Amino acid sequence: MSLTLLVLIPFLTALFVIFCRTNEQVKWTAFIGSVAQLGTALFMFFDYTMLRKAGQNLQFLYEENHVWFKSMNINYHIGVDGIAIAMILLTALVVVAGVLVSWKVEHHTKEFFLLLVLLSTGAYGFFISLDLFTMFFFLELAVIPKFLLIGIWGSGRKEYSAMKLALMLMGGSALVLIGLIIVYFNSNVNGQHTYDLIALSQNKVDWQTQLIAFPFLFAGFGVFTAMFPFHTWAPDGHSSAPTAASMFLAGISMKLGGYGCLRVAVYLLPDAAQHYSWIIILLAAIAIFYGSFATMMQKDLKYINAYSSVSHCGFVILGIGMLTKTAITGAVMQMVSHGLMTALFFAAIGMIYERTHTRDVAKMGGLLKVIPFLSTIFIIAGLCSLGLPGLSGFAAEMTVFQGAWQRPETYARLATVLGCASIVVTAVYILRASGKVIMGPITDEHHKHITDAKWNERLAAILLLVAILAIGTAPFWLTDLLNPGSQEIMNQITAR
Amino acid sequence: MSASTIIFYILAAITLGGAILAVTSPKIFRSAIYLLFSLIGIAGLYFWLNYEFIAAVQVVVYVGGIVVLIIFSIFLTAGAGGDMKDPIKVRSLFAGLACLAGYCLVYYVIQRSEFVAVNQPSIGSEVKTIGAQMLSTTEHGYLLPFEVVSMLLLAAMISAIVIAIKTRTTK
Amino acid sequence: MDKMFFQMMKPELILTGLIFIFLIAKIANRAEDNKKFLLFANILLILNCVAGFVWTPDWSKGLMQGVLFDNMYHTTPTLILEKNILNFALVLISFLSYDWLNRGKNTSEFYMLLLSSQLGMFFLLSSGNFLMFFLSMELATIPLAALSNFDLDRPKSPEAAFKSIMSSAFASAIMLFGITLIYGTTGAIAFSDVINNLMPGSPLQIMGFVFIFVGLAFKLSLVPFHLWTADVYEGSPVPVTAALAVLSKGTFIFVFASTLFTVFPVFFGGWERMLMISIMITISFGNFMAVRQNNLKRLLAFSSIAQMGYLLMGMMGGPDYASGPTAIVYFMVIYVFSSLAMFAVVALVFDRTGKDDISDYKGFYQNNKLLSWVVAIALFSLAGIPPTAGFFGKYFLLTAGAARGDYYLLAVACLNMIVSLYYYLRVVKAIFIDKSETPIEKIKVGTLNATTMAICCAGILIIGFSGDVFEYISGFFMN
Amino acid sequence: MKDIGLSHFLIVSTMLFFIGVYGFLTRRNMITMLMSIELILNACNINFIAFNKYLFPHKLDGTFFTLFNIAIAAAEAAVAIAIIINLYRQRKSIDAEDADSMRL
Amino acid sequence: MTDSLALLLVPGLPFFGFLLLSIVGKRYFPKQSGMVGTLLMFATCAIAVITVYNYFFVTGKSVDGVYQHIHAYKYVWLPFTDTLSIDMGAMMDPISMLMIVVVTFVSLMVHIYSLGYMKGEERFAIYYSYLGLFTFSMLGLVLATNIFQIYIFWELVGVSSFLLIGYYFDKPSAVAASKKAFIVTRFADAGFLIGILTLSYYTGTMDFDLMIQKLTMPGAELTAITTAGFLGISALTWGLLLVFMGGAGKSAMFPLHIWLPDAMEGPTPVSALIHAATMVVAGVYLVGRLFPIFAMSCPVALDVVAYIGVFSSMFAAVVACTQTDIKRVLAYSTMSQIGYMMFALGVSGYGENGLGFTASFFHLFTHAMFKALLFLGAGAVIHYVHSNDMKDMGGLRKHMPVTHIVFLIACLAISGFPGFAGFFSKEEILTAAHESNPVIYWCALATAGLTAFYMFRLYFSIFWGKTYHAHKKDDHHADDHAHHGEAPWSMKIPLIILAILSVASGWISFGSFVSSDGSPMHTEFHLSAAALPVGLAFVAIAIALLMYGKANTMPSRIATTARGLYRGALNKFYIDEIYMFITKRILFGFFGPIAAWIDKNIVDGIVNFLGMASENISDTLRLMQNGKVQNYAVYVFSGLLGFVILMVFLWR
Repeated sequence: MSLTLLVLIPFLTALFVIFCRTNEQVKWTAFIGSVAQLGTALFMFFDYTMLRKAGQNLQFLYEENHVWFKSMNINYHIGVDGIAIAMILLTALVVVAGVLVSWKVEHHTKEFFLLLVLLSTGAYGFFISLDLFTMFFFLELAVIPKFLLIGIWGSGRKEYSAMKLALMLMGGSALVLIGLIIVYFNSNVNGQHTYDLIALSQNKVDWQTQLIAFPFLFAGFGVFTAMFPFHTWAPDGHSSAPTAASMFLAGISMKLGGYGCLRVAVYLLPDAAQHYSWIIILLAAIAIFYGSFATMMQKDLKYINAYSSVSHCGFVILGIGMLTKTAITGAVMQMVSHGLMTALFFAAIGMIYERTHTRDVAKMGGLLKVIPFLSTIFIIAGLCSLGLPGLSGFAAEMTVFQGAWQRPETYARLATVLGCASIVVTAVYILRASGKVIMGPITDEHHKHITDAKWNERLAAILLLVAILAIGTAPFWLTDLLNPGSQEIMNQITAR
Repeated sequence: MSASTIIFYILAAITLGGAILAVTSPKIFRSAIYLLFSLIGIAGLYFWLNYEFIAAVQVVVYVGGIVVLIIFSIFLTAGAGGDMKDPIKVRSLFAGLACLAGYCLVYYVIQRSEFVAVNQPSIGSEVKTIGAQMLSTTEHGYLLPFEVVSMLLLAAMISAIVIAIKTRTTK
Repeated sequence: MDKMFFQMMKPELILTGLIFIFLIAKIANRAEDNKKFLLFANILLILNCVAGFVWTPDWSKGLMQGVLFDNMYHTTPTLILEKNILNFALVLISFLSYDWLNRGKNTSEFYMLLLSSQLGMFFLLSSGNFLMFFLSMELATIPLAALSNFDLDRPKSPEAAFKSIMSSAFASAIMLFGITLIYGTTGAIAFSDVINNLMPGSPLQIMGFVFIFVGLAFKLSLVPFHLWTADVYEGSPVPVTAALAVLSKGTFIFVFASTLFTVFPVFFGGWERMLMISIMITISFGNFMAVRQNNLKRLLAFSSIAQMGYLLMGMMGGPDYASGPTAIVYFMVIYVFSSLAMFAVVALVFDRTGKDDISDYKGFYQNNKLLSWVVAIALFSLAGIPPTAGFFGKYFLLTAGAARGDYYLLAVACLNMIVSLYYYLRVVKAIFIDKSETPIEKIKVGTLNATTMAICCAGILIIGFSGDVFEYISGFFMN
Repeated sequence: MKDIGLSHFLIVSTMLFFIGVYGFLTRRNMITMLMSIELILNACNINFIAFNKYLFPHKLDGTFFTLFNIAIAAAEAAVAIAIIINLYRQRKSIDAEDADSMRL
Repeated sequence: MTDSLALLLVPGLPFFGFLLLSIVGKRYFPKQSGMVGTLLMFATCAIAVITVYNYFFVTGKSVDGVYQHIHAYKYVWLPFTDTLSIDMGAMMDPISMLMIVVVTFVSLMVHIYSLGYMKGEERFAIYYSYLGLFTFSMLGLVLATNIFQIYIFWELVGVSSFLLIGYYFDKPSAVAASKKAFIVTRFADAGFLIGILTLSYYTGTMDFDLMIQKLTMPGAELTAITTAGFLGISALTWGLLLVFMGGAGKSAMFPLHIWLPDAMEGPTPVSALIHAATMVVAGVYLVGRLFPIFAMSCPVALDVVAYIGVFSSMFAAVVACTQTDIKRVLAYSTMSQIGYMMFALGVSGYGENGLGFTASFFHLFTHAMFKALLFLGAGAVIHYVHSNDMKDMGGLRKHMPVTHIVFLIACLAISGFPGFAGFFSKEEILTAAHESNPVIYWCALATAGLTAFYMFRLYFSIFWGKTYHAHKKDDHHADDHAHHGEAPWSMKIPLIILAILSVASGWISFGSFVSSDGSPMHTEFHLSAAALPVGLAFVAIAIALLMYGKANTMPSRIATTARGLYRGALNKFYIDEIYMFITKRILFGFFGPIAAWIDKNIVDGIVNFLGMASENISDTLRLMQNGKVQNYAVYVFSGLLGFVILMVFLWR
């Protein structure tokens, strides 16, 4: 089982896509590629679980380490732990769903799928990397496809949004880059500077360096995960993007940031993480609460979901900032859950938009009558968003809260209370939106004749839904998967 | 104050005066003539230092070549008689002040520096020595620069021909 | 005049030979069959490039440096590598100028001047003394300035040439003054003697050094000595612009680095700071000035200014940090590919349509898919976006820049990458996203142009991934 | 000879240098700009000769430098004048201020 | 059948029904899905009854006659830490057993009833699947072994309630009501959640038994939780009050009651099931579940429960007197009765003094029967009249005799008429209140009188008073009535069964089964204590008869006399408006726009400003590039001088 497959498959898919002649071929190639990827990811997940059951207790499995730039001590070092596996599964699912919902892209189909696949390559590569350079490489790899996807196939103020997104993400990666280089030059493993994650975790950089590098790394990755106040690319970007791109953006790409915050910033600079913890918590609390209030004011479905993503990703940051094992597990769960849920939500919104040609909440109504399947999906995604038990959001948020509550400081408690309160606000805006769009009388005559989901859309939705339910109804497998990883991170934090 | 000192001051005055007039005179042709004076003054300085060969080259190339070229080009372009446009006031002021400051700076630094002469006998500057070294490849040989300069002159020639040749007019 | 001599002087000798071949061809062949001549010239240049790799001096005897002409000329493996890079770039430039030359008349003159300039650059790289240094610098500059004028009918062309030659003459003169001061205080013009006689803290020497520094900085268009760049880039014929951007910049960055490191290491403490300030303002100004630029060539000019700033970061690692110069050479190779890919397209489009504004490129993708992708790849490489090689190059430069703990510099450089991305993306946006009523028609790409683009794109996509290239270059600097 | 030291020459050359610079910065006529360049180069030449004479008479470095400088100056002047003439043909002006069609 | 299998099946079957009907049934057997659901429910109910019987009479008692807490099964569902985890399990103890009987039974009744009531609905299968989902959630809730499990099902009943209220989703008022119900309870649940977090943090467990044990026995945990505090209130009190907040939200206690009347927008059987008999008593159940902690460690919290309960009870009774929508009257009456249960818990002690506890659950039980009956009866009336409003009714006793009889029985039961179920439970509650707190007692007494009054006001207005003219409006309706008569048997049977139970359930010796500590509670009946409330009830009924027995102007005259009170009560004392003001105006109308404004203008503004600033900088810098070569030289020269100065003087 070679992890490189995860990067290789999308790469090969991209190659095949380039040489496809018709749009049909392109679509099927992309679809087959993504399904193969999902298969690989699932296989890996089971294999990983088996290995762990069999008593394999290395921190990272399937490690591979190849020298890349010898004189800089840069390696192509990959490996996964449970957290990475979870993220890879998420990515694979969202990619398949994203390919499926893009079935109707007619304009520059080949380029569309090419970029989509390229984007996924970045995500996979990021999650499997154990070398900071490799990681950064993949992180930036995913920026430009987003720009083009939004710019070419987007809607609304797409140029503005695409540019803003690309620049802000670039800003994020610039900050990350600064942090990485600072860490690199202050690392000393056997007399050499290194980017190796494992080596760095075993030889922590000194306190002063941590203090300098941490803000850069955390804020840099924070931009990716739409942390307040770096979140403004998200609403515009999400809303202008084509459906699949929105799904990718919110479902995967924001997770890159969260994962990076955890894996790089907190894991490698644990002392600074503790030192800055209160700031992180503060920012997270603001993001959560403020994001949900900002959502309340939105009229556009995609904006609603985008702002709610800001709020939800606040939970991720909150979980990370709390620095307790449960909270970290919760943060990762929230990443997975939010990825699936928001992908589903965007998929539903996109499909509805394709049919109604509007995303304005006020211009829709009573869609449950005409498109029951899509409406149900919409409602379920909404319910997941507001943290209904049985759907993934609940398990994740509860874990975050539970973990957060283990921090006895009053400000942490208040932040958690704010978080709990925000789920009420979430309920308000979700129900307002779905109450208007899905329920109530049909407001637009044209909407009486629209048709329900096609096979590809159903498949995409069901795929995501199954995953959401799998986490929501039986979260223990996910926590089992994640716990060793978060335990490692906790060990790093507690070992001062 | 010996005669040579006086001669030096006279030469220096010609050089500097010519230069100042060359860069301030409103008439372009006069400017060129002042430049000529200045260059001759410099040649005189070389003479004064017993660098006759250099002085000769200075006169031949500069006075006989470059200044003539310049004067030709003046005739080719603007004509010799008319006044040139006044320089831009602000920039002149700024340039003047900057040059003054620069001069003070350099002067200050030069004054504070000690120059250490080597205690070795002079090799002299006869044409013979120069010629021998010019084409020598061994120690103190200047063959390579000589070749490079020849390439440079070739290139300059080609450039000048291509660019300035008259047949190339528009269309 | 032994074998070693020819082996060492080979690049220059071949170039000189070529110049004379072209001269003879010009004189002999009055009919000027352009097509044949171009073919001939390109083949010769390819041979020249290939020749750079064969029959190289034998360094195995522990000899790391070859010295000729009483220290006026020296060569090292690194220099031969650099010359090879420049030779290669020359081939690509020749390829991309095919269309333009095919219609013009001064084909052989173009080649003669270009090669003269190249010759000057080679001598400059190999110079071991200030006289050679200054002479070859002039040889490198003056023909290029003349080349700028080669679009004889286009009013912008002589203006560019004028700006180029006047500014560079001024800069050279300043530099020359600096050389006199160094000469006056050290009594030598040979680098080896100068090094021995330099005294840290001597104000006159420092002043002389600053004058020389400024002269070089001018050639590299560091801010505030950069203002000629954009005008000259815009006015010159695109192949000449390419030569200016790639050959000239490429040479001078090497020269700059080696001069500062080998001749003036005693002033390191000072020029390090000077360089740091220069880099910061160069990167920032270059990028910010490009932000609102509508002319693609000017945009590339400003971008090249900023790129020079990034390149110089490789020097900030100090003399002990071997990855710094490696990164410089490495990035230079990448920069050759990226810029030439870009210039290939710009040259083509400008040649066919006379359009070089970004707004003209709106909807370019509708008719010219492959060209658009070439532009995109090239721009991403310039912006330092993976998977293009530019990412790796820039990353290592930034790394080198921070090697001595100059985190402010690092921060400024990194944040400037956002600005640079903005204007690169503006071009990408115009090409891919914007719609236009009258997009540029489908452009037929000639074989040589296509080859250039293919080579460049392949280079851009491959060099980064292959750590071997970096290690190969690094081998030259690891002693 | 004894009264006139190196510094006298240096003062002359420095003044000449800055006069040249001043001329280059202010003269609007392209040809006079070129003339200013020649002044600067000459200032450098004086430096070389003076240094050679006073400090390092054992070698001819400065002398040769001056010789080659003169050649360079000639080459530069030739090309520059060609360009100026070409520019004049197209613009009918040799005012440097007019050569600003490319800007911003 | 083992207990664990039975208790897996009890929530499992309804859930299976939900899946079956929503995924398959909707498409393949929409007409038969009602029957399928009902059969499944019947099976569930049967299993539940058998299990409960088994528990109470065979397995439940330990040797010393105390009912045990038995964990039928328990699985770790979501582990948080080594000790903290959400478990899924089933706990057998008297109150959970009581609840599963009530839930499955009422649910079965409603299933049967709906066969007739909902016949011909377009989304018939969906309706039944929702009922299944609700029943499943409710059963999961009552069986919970773990405080977080209860929260999970708490949320699930919330959402099924949401779905069922919004069943007529094309009716805007239904949508609004469903949203309101969900959001208000959600708000309360947020408190509940924080309460859980607090309690579980200090006790290190979420298991009920362990938690109760740790918080009632003196120990490190108890010390920690009582000494830690925030704003001068101990963490235990905070935790319990917040948990109670959740309960109050679900049970529609003042001031979180506003959703309940609106929830009547749902189909009437749903109201009977969810908003009368089962879900709304979850709050009572929750407090009952944690009762030992309330009673033994935190009497302050218990007092709060008591006062909120009694106030809600009275408040609702007053409002109920003025409402004209029959379902709303019933809703307020529900609120009032739950208030009863709540303060009964509030005044109760633990163990020996646990009369209130027993009474509360007794009332819960009887109330479930007669309130379900009332709703279903009202449903029958509405089914017949096609209106919810009393004004459209009157004199219906001739038209629908069965309904009339059972409705009367239910009214008597709720009014505490001797011999009917409500009488017994209410007497117990009043006794308990009398023993502990006179203020509460007198309030409760007044409420009892009001209850009798408004119930009979309802009864008389529907079945007596003016004669019924059905066919005022159009002929279409007339045809309808002609066809279906009173109600189909599927609706009548549940009514009759419930009517019987409304009488019979009061005669059970409840105290021997349910008590605060598990040991049997001996309750005594005091005639002296019963006399006052019964008398009051008679008087109230008489007044009602006087006012509404025949159509007359007395009600309006009284209304004008006590105009202020009447207006206030009619408008529910403007609580809704206050809420609207706070939420719409202040929270969403003030903070929302501010957040949006900040986002758009400050956070995003900074980003855009940076963009604009760089363009401006660019424009400014570009002025340098003015095309004049001498200017460029000036820059070069200045740069030179600058560097010379820096180098020579500073950085030598």
